[in-house]
Amino acid sequence: MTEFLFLIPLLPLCGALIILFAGGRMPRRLLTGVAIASVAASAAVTLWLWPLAADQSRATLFTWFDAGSLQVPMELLFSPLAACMALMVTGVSALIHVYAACYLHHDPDIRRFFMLFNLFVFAMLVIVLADNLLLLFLGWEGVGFCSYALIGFWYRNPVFATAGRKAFLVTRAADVLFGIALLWLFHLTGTLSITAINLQAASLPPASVTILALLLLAGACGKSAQLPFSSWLPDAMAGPTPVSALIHAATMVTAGVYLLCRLFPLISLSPTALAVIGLVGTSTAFYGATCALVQRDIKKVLAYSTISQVGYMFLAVGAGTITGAMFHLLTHAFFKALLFMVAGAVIHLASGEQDLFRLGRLPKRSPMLFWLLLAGSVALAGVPLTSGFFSKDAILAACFARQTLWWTSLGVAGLITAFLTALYALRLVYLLTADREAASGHGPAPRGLVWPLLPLGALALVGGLLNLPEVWGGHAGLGRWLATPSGLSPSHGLEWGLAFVTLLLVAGAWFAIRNRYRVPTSPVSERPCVDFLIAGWKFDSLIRFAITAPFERLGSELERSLERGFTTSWPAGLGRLCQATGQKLRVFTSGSVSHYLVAMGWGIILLLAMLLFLLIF
Amino acid sequence: MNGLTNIPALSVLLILPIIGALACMVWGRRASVITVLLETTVALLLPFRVETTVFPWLRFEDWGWIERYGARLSLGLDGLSLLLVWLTVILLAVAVGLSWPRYRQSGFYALLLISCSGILGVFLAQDLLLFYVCWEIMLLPLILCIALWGGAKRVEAAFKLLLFTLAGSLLMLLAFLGLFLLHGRQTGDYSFALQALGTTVIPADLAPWLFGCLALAFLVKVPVVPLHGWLPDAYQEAPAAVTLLLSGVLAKAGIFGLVRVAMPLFPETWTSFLPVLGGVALVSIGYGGWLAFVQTDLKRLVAYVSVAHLGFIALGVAAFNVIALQGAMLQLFNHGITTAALFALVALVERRTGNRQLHELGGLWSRTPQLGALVLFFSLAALGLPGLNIFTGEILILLGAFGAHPWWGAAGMLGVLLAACYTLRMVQGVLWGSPRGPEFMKDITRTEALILGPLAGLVLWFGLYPLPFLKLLRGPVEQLLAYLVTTGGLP
Amino acid sequence: MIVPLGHVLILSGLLFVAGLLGVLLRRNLIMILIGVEVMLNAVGLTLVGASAYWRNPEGQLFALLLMAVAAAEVTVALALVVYLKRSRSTIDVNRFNGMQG
Amino acid sequence: MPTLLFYILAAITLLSTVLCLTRKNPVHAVLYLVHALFALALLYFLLGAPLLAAWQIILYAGAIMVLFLFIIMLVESPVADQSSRRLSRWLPPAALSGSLLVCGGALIVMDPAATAVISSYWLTPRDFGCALFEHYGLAVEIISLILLFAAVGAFHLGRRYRPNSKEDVS
Repeated sequence: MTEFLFLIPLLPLCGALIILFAGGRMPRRLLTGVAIASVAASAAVTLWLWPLAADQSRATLFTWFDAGSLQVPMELLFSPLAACMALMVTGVSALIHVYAACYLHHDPDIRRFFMLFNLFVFAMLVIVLADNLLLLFLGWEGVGFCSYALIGFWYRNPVFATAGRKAFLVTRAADVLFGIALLWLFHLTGTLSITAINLQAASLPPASVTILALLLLAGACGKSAQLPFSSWLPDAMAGPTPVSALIHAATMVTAGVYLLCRLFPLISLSPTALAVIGLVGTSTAFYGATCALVQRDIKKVLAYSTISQVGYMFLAVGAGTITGAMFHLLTHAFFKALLFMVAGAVIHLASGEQDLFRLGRLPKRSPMLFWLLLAGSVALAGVPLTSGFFSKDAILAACFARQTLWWTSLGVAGLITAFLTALYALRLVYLLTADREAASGHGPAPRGLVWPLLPLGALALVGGLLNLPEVWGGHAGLGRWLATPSGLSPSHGLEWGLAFVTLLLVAGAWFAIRNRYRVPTSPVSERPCVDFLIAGWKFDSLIRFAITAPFERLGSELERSLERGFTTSWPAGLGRLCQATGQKLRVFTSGSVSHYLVAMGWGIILLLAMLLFLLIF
Repeated sequence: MNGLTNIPALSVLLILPIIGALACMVWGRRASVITVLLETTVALLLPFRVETTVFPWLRFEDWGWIERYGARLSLGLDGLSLLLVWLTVILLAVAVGLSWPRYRQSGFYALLLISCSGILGVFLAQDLLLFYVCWEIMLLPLILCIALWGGAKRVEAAFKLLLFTLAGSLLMLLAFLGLFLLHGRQTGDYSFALQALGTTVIPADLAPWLFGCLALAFLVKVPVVPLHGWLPDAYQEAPAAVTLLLSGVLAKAGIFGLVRVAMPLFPETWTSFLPVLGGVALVSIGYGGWLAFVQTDLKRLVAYVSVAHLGFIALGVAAFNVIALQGAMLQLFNHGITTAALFALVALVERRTGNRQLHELGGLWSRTPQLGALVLFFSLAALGLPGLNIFTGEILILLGAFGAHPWWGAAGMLGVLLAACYTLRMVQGVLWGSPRGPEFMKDITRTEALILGPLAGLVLWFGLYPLPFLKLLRGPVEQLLAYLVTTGGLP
Repeated sequence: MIVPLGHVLILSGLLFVAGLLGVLLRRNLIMILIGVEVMLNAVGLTLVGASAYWRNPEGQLFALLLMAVAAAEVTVALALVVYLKRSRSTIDVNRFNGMQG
Repeated sequence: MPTLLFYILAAITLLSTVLCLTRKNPVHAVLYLVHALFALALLYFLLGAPLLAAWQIILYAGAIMVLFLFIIMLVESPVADQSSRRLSRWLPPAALSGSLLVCGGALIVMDPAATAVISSYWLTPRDFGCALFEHYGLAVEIISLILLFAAVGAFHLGRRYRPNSKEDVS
């Protein structure tokens, strides 16, 4: 039965291929039907094969590479971790596919969209299920390409295309480091199988492990938009909203976290690396939250929020709680996908207006959407008893449970970030409900844009049940199922205290936001501090100034001076030198007979003199 | 059937294009199509009935030639040369198909065919004199093609190419003659056979010079970076078919020569040469990639892309272990297919828009989506997307290079990032943005689909299931390594 | 027993130099040709003298061959003079510079 | 006696040569040259080459010089050969000839053979003919071919000049 595992990724691939080759002759409904059905079937197969996950099933299709000591089989590993992730990916994808079918109803290029969308699901599932790092890399780059092509889906606008290119290049830069880690791992262990590497990890030299873990962290940071590589995600919002929901909120950006979870046995051997991971996660979470606070574009708020929330997941990995990371990954997938799709619907209603200060009156225009927005926002804000509350608290509790200065301070920073999160989540709600002259739009939200959100709304609210801590009377189901490290278990007192603090923070945030945004306001006047935050701490300008601009300028200079000026032109220069020498030598061919005769005479004398010389000596 | 299998297929393979060229002159260019079809058939049938008595070869043919100097027409086919023969034949078909609507003179096709015969000779020759003769036959017709049918600055470009390659091949002849005389003096057996000359004891003060001559000749042809002065102009000015053959096959002849001629003849010098080759390869990757990034002419851009990719192949050769070598040898084929497709696409884009300047192109996708999809597909292959063919070779090369020298592997990885930079810049310049150029453009025609479709198929095949070809290469690669070990070149 | 060989050689040397000076200094093509004839004759004298010194007929034989070559040379050269006179209407060598590079 | 004769003839040869080369009028020059050639013919005789002497007179002084005269008449432009008096024009040839003389003289003086006194080596026409045709048959053939080519060339060059023809190598 294990061979059926291949159905999970291959079904979406088949969907993509059918759309690619036959999509041109299909009616639109059939085309979208194929796209949705292939992903839904994949989700169904995942559920059907669920029992296989308990005993770490594997399946091998064929050998991809076989060169020297390198063996790369096309091998899938269906572990509990992978099963959870696969179910989330296929499930959320299926819902977003339904949403997208409605959202892009009028787009002429729907065939390309669904081809790429299905292809993306395939590549994502390859990441999730691959047991070999090279196969994982196939999916890794595959999602990168799909993300690139979908961000630039409306390619006629060069800005969108550039955003796609930026996303690809930034993640690729991080992939270089990931790739080096991959080469190194093969060099050290002689294999690229994740299982085998994890088994051998303990025997590797500790210094190498630290560097390897940092390289892997860099790769994960690229895909997950963590700090040095975070600047592509806000730009990626240029893509259609379903793309943002699926790729840039629920699935692809969490691939980095997933990678670290898969390789946790290796990474956990290096405390230094774990500390760095925690630091990166916390600082990114704080960075994203501060930026999200002031954004005016509704999608950018969500983009920075995603950066921030994925930062929490990194913090969880650093704190050693894979369960916590996965828990937050899942709940985040639910509420962030939900929020993005609500935002898409809102934008749709306002005929494409994305400025928060020109939107409003949501409860009157579409009450259903308002309730969904509220569900997503409270989960994001971590209001107690919602899914976000439980997952975030689990992470913070794991930090505090470590009881060292480093982790405690990271935990405190996480708490501050949680306060900021509540601030911007509630700000979003208030701004969208504000009673102001909003951009006009057409009719009520189509049903196709609303009903796929209902399951997600429900999950956002009660998703916490997946891994309800024992303090709250749960059984930590997710943790048991995954059987992964959950870090040090916190004391009950710590958990209660944390819940209390969170409650206080959320309440405080609510008061603050209510005071500020209860009456419709205009955007804050242009202040340098706000500008700085809106521009994402001006990282883009910094990178342009320090890296890309010098790269381009030096390249042009190289082309102009070295390449055109020397490397490709010296043969011509040689020719010119010969010509010039010839010009100089022309003088000697005067054409006058007497000159030649004189020259001849001197020649004779020279010969005679030589003869004389030889005779004398 | 038995009579049929006894046909000396390799000799037929070499003679056929020459007969075809003559037929072109008599019956016009149609003869070239028939020749290409016949040639393809013979090439595809090559691996069948593969038992030979001569050890490492799948096939071996030997005819007398100039007995007085011990030169023979000996041809040997093994896994590596089989792959390259296939590549040559495929690209010849692509070149002819691509030129068909553009060039009507039968002379053009005749020259292409003659050059093809030379190329095949280079890949098959087991006799150095034959190798040298084929080397010249391979080049001169293409130079003529550039000079006669090239772009605006064609004569200058052709001259430059002529000077560079002539200098290279004369150095090569010098090295061959030196070896011939040395070997003759030592053993009294004056012979040009590659196998015999490999046993020559070369004085330590002479070996670096002879090897240097040979290596220079091959590296100019590849070319690696300090020696690439001829490349941008030649590629830019040449007709698409010629560019395609130059970058797709002739460049491979350089690498092939390094591995199959220079290495066996000078095993001891070879090992001390490898670090140099590695350095040069890394410079090629970086420099080629960087310059590709700033090019404005589409064809020139692809030319520099080719330099960068060839740098990867050279890196694989420099690492010289099983994985890297298998990757490099496979990459010879992969790069040939991809770069040929890219040059062909550049030609198709230019025929439609009448333009090759990146800043004057754009929005091609909205006018000709199928052509756009092909451009995107092959660009992704060039970018090294896993699952497509270039990645297959690149990752093997990098894994091997990291095993040899970790820094090489790490630096090579940076080249992969560069590849993304220049490829995406090209894709954006050509495909995205608002449409420009003529209002009406024809999308891919049936002939063009017939040319590019199989290439796309090969890209996928080599990306996803390269196993049969890796197995094909394993024998030759292991033999190369074993040779180097037994001759004392490698510890 | 007539003269030392050296004197014969000195005589021919003087004749040769005189001819050479004529060739170098005159501008009239015919005068230059005359100078060449003088030089040729100087060489002839050397050959005959050497023949006497070595008691060997070959010197004289070569003097004969020299005469024949001189005849051929004069034939062509004079034809050229006529040709040049017709085409350029001058035989002043300084006016001929068609070979100037 | 023959010794004295040698010096007298040598003096005559030198004198008439110098006179020949310094004449402005080519006709005069040719006549002086004929004079010199006669003297040279006598010198040949003195050194034991009667046949050569005869040919010198018949061929050189006779045929060739007549050819010169014809051509001079034909060209009929006794160029006023204004040999310039400037030193710069005279200096290089003078230096040339001077060095030539010095070199040649030195060679002659240093050669011990130069002091050896020679007597005439009498070669009868019969001996001459035997020597020539026994060993130098090929050379005679080659020389005759050269003469033939010269004749053909002269004939070609001497054709009537047509201003519009392409033969005008200007």
